[in-house]
Amino acid sequence: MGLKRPDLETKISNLLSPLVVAGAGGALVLIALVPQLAALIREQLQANLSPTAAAVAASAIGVGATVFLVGQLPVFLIWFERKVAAHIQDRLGPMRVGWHGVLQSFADGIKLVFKEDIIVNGADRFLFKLAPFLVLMGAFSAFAVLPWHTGLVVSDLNIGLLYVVAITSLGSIGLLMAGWASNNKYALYGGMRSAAQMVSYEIPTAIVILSVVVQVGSLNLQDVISAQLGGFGNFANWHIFRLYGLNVIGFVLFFICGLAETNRSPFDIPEAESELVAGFHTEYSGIRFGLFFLAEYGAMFFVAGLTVVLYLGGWSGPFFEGPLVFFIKTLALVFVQMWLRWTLPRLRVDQLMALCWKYVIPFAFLVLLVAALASAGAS
Amino acid sequence: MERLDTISSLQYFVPEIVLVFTLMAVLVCDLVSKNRAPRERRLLIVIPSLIGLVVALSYSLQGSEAVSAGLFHNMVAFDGFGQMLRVIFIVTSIFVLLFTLHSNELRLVHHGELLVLLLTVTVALIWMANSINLLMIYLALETVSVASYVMVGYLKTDRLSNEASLKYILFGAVSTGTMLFGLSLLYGLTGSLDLFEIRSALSSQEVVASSGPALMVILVLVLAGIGFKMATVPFHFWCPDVYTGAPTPVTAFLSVGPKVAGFAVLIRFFYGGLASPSEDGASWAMVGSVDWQTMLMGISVITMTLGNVGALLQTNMKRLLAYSSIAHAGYIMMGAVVLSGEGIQAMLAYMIIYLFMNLGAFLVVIVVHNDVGSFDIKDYAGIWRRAPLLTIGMGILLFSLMGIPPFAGFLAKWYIFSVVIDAGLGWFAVIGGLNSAIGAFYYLKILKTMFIDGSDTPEPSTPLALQPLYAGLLLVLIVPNIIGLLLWGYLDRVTEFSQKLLDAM
Amino acid sequence: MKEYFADLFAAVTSIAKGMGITLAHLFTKNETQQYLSEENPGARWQSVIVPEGLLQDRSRMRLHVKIEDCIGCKQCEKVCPVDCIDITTEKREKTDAPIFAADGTAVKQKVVQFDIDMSLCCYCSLCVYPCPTECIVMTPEYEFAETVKSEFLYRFAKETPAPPEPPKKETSDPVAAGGS
Amino acid sequence: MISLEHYLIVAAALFSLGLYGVLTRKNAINVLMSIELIFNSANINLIAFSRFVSGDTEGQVFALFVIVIAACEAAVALAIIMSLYRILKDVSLDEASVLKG
Amino acid sequence: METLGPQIIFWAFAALMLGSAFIVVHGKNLVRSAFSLLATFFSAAVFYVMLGADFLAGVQLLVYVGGILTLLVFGVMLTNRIYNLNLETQTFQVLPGALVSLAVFVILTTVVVRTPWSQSALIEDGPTTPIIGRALMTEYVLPFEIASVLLLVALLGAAMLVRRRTDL
Amino acid sequence: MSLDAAAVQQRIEAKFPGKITSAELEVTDPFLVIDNAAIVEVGTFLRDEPELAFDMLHCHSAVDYLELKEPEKARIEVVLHLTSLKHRHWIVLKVMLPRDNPKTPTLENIWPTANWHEREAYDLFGIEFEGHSDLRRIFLPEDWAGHPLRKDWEWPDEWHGIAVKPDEKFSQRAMEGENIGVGPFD
Amino acid sequence: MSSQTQYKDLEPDEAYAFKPEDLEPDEMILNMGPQHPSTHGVLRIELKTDGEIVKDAQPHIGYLHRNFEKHAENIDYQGVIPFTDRMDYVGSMNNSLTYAVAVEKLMEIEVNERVQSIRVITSELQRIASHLLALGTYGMDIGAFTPFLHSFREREKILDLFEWLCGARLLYNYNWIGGLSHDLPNQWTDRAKIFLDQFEPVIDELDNLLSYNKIFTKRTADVGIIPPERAVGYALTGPNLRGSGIKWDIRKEDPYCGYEKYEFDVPVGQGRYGPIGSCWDRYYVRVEEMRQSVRITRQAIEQMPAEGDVRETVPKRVKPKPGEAYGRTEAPRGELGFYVVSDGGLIPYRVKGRSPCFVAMSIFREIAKGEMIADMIAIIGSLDIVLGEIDR
Repeated sequence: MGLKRPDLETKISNLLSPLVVAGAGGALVLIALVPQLAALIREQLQANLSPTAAAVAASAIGVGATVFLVGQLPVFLIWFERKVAAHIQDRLGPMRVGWHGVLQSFADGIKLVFKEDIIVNGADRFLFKLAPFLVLMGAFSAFAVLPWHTGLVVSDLNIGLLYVVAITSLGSIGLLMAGWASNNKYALYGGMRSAAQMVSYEIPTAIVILSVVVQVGSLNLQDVISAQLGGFGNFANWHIFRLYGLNVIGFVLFFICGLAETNRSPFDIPEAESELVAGFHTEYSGIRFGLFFLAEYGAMFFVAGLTVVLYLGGWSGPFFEGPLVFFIKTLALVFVQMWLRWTLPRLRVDQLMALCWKYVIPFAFLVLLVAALASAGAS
Repeated sequence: MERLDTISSLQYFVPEIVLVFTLMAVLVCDLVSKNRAPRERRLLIVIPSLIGLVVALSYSLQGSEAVSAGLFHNMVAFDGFGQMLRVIFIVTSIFVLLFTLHSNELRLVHHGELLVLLLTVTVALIWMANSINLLMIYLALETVSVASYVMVGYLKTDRLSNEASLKYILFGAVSTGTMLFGLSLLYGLTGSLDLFEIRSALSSQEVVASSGPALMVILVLVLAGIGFKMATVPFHFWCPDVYTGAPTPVTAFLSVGPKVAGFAVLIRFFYGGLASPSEDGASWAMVGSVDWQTMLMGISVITMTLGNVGALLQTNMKRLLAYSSIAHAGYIMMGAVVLSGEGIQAMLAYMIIYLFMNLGAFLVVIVVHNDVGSFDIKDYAGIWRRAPLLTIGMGILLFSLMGIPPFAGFLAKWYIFSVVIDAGLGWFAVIGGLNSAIGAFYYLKILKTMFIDGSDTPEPSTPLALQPLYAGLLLVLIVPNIIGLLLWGYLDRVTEFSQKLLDAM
Repeated sequence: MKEYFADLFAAVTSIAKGMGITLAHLFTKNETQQYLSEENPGARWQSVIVPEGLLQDRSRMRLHVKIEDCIGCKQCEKVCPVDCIDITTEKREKTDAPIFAADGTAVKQKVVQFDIDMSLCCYCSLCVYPCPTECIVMTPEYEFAETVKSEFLYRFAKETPAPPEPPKKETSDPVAAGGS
Repeated sequence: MISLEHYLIVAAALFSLGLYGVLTRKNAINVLMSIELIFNSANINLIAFSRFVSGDTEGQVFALFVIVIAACEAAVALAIIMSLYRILKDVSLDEASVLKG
Repeated sequence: METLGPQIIFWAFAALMLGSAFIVVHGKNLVRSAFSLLATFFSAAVFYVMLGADFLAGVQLLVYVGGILTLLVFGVMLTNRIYNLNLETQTFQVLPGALVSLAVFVILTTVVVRTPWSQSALIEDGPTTPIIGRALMTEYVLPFEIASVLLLVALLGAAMLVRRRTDL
Repeated sequence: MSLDAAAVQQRIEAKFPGKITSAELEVTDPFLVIDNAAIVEVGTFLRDEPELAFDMLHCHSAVDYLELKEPEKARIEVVLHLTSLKHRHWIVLKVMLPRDNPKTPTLENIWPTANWHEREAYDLFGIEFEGHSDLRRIFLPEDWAGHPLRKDWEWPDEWHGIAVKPDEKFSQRAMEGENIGVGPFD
Repeated sequence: MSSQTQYKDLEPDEAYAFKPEDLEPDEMILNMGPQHPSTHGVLRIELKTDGEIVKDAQPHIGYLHRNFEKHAENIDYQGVIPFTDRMDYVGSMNNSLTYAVAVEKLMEIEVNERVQSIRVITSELQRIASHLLALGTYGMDIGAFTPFLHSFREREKILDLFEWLCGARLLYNYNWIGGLSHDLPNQWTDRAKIFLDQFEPVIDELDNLLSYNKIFTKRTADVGIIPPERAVGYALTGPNLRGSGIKWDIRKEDPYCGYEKYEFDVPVGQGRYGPIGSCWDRYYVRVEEMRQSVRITRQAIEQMPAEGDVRETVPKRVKPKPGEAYGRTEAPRGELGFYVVSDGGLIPYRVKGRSPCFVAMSIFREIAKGEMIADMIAIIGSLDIVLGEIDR
């Protein structure tokens, strides 16, 4: 009695899962060693190429590495989230594919790639196809300014924070586009809601970022971190401990805004599955749906990373410092995002706006005011 | 002209500051009185705005003698001309504020918002009229525009009002966009945004030699924006539609405020940036290589002719007054082409008198509409029997608009024509006179309707409902028209102020 | 104003409480089991409440007919609320050797057709109670998914004695089976 | 090398396209989009001049204000269009024709 | 190499900008027009970067893409119900309009090419944010304040206009 | 102060004499049969009279009596189960309607819950409720033929190409070699 | 026979209650369901929306209609019970109990005390299971997924108990006319007590996780308010009626199965976070009812006679004399009633099921107007409907 277990799959997963686990460990080591590697590569390039070509090659390598990392992260994060959710809910979660399901995301990815790509009748085919890429672009191009270590950033823009605020709005246009192009009312509602939500939460986001900018005096993310280095145990100078503790409020506000900007629960009304079926990606299937997924998890990681940069000292830490510290801090915040998602119900649209206007913005202004006064007093 | 920094500018800036604070206060009053009775609420809104306007008016009347300064790092000018305009705008605003109180058209649901918009336009008009920087000109002009777009669309359930507003904003945005493009080219040509620096850049020989076509294009583009505000041909298309669709008090305001400010910008831009004053300051000479005087003259002639001819065909009172205001814009512009201090004085005088007669005419329109519920000239029949005094008042206003001798309108026209003739442009004055003659037809047509038509109907007539406030306002508006000659004394004051303008430039 | 901060406080505390609960659950034992795994080879649900082995005592899953015990009384066919049982009988010839069911009842009818359409069955087990020889029973077997609907037609009547377990039909071709 | 004229010609082309849109499109929102094109062309001009001619950030500041004004104007215009749409159920400019000039 | 890169970028984005602008003004589908504005705005931002105005580029993206474009798309969607997908708008006066704008383009181009712009100064490439910030707080403080009044009024007016009909 | 059926009957009789056509008080659930024309007045009275206060219509059923043997007794009964939350008593009312063209006034203005119940009765029995605000079919498609809970209702053959009549048994069809597949693999 | 095919072809938009041409410019028709994640089955609701505001809502039911009542007219009395199970498929124990009570009333059968106690125990456990499902899915509708799985974890335990008892997990066919299909297995009551002991703290945990959560109260406390008089007028029963503050419980008012022997309270809506009769009140009445059910179950287990034949009074053939009876019980969703008419034959002449969800759904249109789209979900969830019972 009973069904036979699928042997081939078992074999494959048994073979691959150690590889993946080892790969993950290797990736961590690699992340820890990135500064040295980067220095090495830069040296080699400068030795062998003309300065311009070296610069181009260096930035190409930087972009490539970031894209690779950012492309792989969601795969891990999806598995991670599923495990976290499952354990919070006393379940096991994915267990089949590989050791504790580590290969699940890969299997799902393969499935998504090979799934039939359905475009509904009456959809605006061009925009329908374009939208996921736009969303993905909005989420991933923000990584260009995320600093992993001193000088270890794809593009060291001096308007980094402005760039971050500006580029994320591409995503909202993408969501609107997806919502409209689907020719589905639920999708339209989802797109509209997400755009409204992102637009209104951009205000407190910008204000909170501004409060940090006022304290640092620069829009550059490297400068933001270097302002937090040093101090007792290399963590006393983190912004979260400064400004008479008001930055804790700023930190919480920024975290809330980050949740709202990435459409994460409890602010996931654009894709509220109990109301809008799936919101803006109702009609998407196959790899296009997968792109939305990648974008969501990429954005999650980015928002967490930005929070770490702004408030938790970036790569600096009490005992160690470097990209690994940054990565671990960011992962911890990502975990908090997941933890919140699996605890809280969803807000309603008007409550979401009320929260923004009645609570978040006044407090953001408070923080900004105090920060401005404090820095005016200091200078 | 003295260039002042921010702090030292503030003392010359009191009326504007008062107005800005008033508008914020009105906004707050409107919000906190949300749950009160409508009457009480209206008092809470109207009284602070009136107080603010009156305070601002008193400050602007005081004036600081013999100072001519570029405030805020040469952003706005402070001089006699500007102070005079301040007074005009604030007085207009006070009148219009009082107009709104009993108009049946405005259902006064968002009265607070309307007053905030009115105050904003008032203060922005002052900024606009005094700007001596391209950025300021554009910014103030847009502030006036944006607020007046909303004012035109104030009756949001009314189709006409909405259409007027849409037309206004599309025309406005296109013409200001065009103007902006011109301004950007001007900035490129001269490398500066400051009008005086532009003048000096344009005066240099090499620029004059090479920049002819460029400057021509720039002037055409810039005139689009200014012309839109002045409602001169060929940027007058919006004017009849918007005047008809907008609520009448707003129309009254638009026919005076932005138009006057448009002329002020015209003078600031051309006299300040594109002409250099003579030694004694009484006349100007054009700089650059474009004969903009002829250009303005042409515009003036076409404007007044088209305005008058257009008005002949109208059956709607507001529309007729719109065309009439286009024609008056043409007359006013006559003063701008002569390139002399006299011309500016004549314009100012015309504008002041125009304020009274035009606002008066629109007030009569409001009063009649409150009772009759129509803007059609046909429906003015028999007003004479119902309200003889009102009809007589309207007659005085119309005669004044026509330019018939005993009334102030004649004075204004005479002054401006004489200035033109003095400048040796007799044929120009003749065209103006001919136009006045055409204008008399349609004004007389209204009078005929009011006095004669419908007087043979047998029904007993009920007296026209006339609110005491409006009666008083009408009196205040008509009296200056009758005693126009007495205004001479005030015109001296105008002369005095404009002398300061000449000093400045 | 007081309400504003009270709201804020309530929000923060209630969310913190909820997060505490979920965090605690993150580290508690899982309640679910791996379906079809090494630890659970029979795919049997290990209940935390019911003692082991007792859960399936009365399970009402797949129907099974011990056809050799059937006396063709058609009680089950009559009582079935969804008419999923189809029985045809022929009178046994007097000359045939007497057959007895397991409990000793004499089989007087020859069951030539005993079909149960498991896709219609509502698992109410009403057919089980009236059976005089207890030949129709519900087994704890629940994994009998098929991809073709006609596979759910279980034909129990056999010329030859059916093998005791499993009670699956011999052939998947219903036409061939119908010919018998 | 890209010179000032390159930018100016692109801006002029953008301006002409905007003008073309204003002249030919019937839909009010489409006209609004064309107006945004005009604003953008002016901004390119301003910034190009700011870099090549004046050598300071005056032009950039002007462009900044232009962006602000464009935002205000778009908001108000859309509000008016929405308000009119409620009455007309259509936003084509031909429909808005009770007022015939 | 040093000059080729910017040239390629310039021409690519000029083509993108004008092409998308052409779709904006001549597209049949209103929503596509709105979305193709995205490309126009984006390429304008690229131009700003090339012109050394990095702050302006950021603001362009932030305000135009995040604000105005979203607003426009909202407007398009709200005024065209989704079940009425035929968003085709008839064009009129195409030929005269085309001729006029072509003439304008020719005139402007001629003027631009013929005029000797006094290309005296090239600003140094560097962060413009502090300079603009300082300018806004000193020289341009009055426009800055006026802009805030303008924003307030625009917000107020827009809110008043779109509020529900029921409260009037 | 609960009242039994007899007391209720007495009060109705006092108010509307002759409107109770018959009453059965000795059975499990005693019921009163009300004249069809008077049901609205009686209902209003039952709800509004403070002593009775039947404020809840908790069940509304219809029964079709075909009575093939005695065709003159054929009827459709509308059965109302009323409860008073205040006095905690309950009563059954019946209304007799003719089988052909049954019509009765609607009760939705007395008890709003009757709205859907009456739609159900209309759908399944074809009773027409006069004055009902929204008398449409509620369970069945708008274009279904007949009213299924009538005793003489017959299955239609098909509905928009879908065979709805109970077919011959599935086993027989399968036996005839038909491959009745489900799922993606057929 | 082929004469009855006279259906007319409907225009596609005849299926819509709202016509596109009647809409205001801002309005839009949104078709929610029949396939929608939170309509709790195949419910279709047509919404006339203005942005996020719902101007009007028209529910369409019948997608799950099987005409149970027609079935019942063709099967013998005992055979109806599997069909009643399928009405409210998450509260089957109570359905079959109600039908059994109705037929027993018709046949005047008195069941013995052990049967009564077991019926009370099973129906109260079923009530807990049903409420757990209702609360869990309600949390999920509002957006919290974890409470759903936590409550399903507990529900599984009850289903385990039931499977042990009668072999099925969902559709039990356990209550028979005049008795039960099985007696309790050995140790069953002990295990049930173990379950109850560990279940009570879980309710508190659920409260802290969901009920008192600020977001949850904000979402539900001012939404879908049913004033008491409307609730009575629409004949709401069960938690929906009690949520509006009216103390009405069939177990107290018209006791069956010996409920009068047990001590328990009837929780009613208090309006703790907003107006009385809101979604939160209805939700919280269910939470409180679970506590009361635990109490009742404990008492029933205590008082249950150790001996007794559960099939003592099961009639050999169910053939009531002509007559009619209306039997009702307090099902998890409210007053469930069966109106059974017998003509003296072996099959019922007419069985009418009075389903609480059908009645609850009929008030939906009235309370939905003016709320937001997200509130539709909250309202449907708080009414706790089961489409199997609405459509029957």
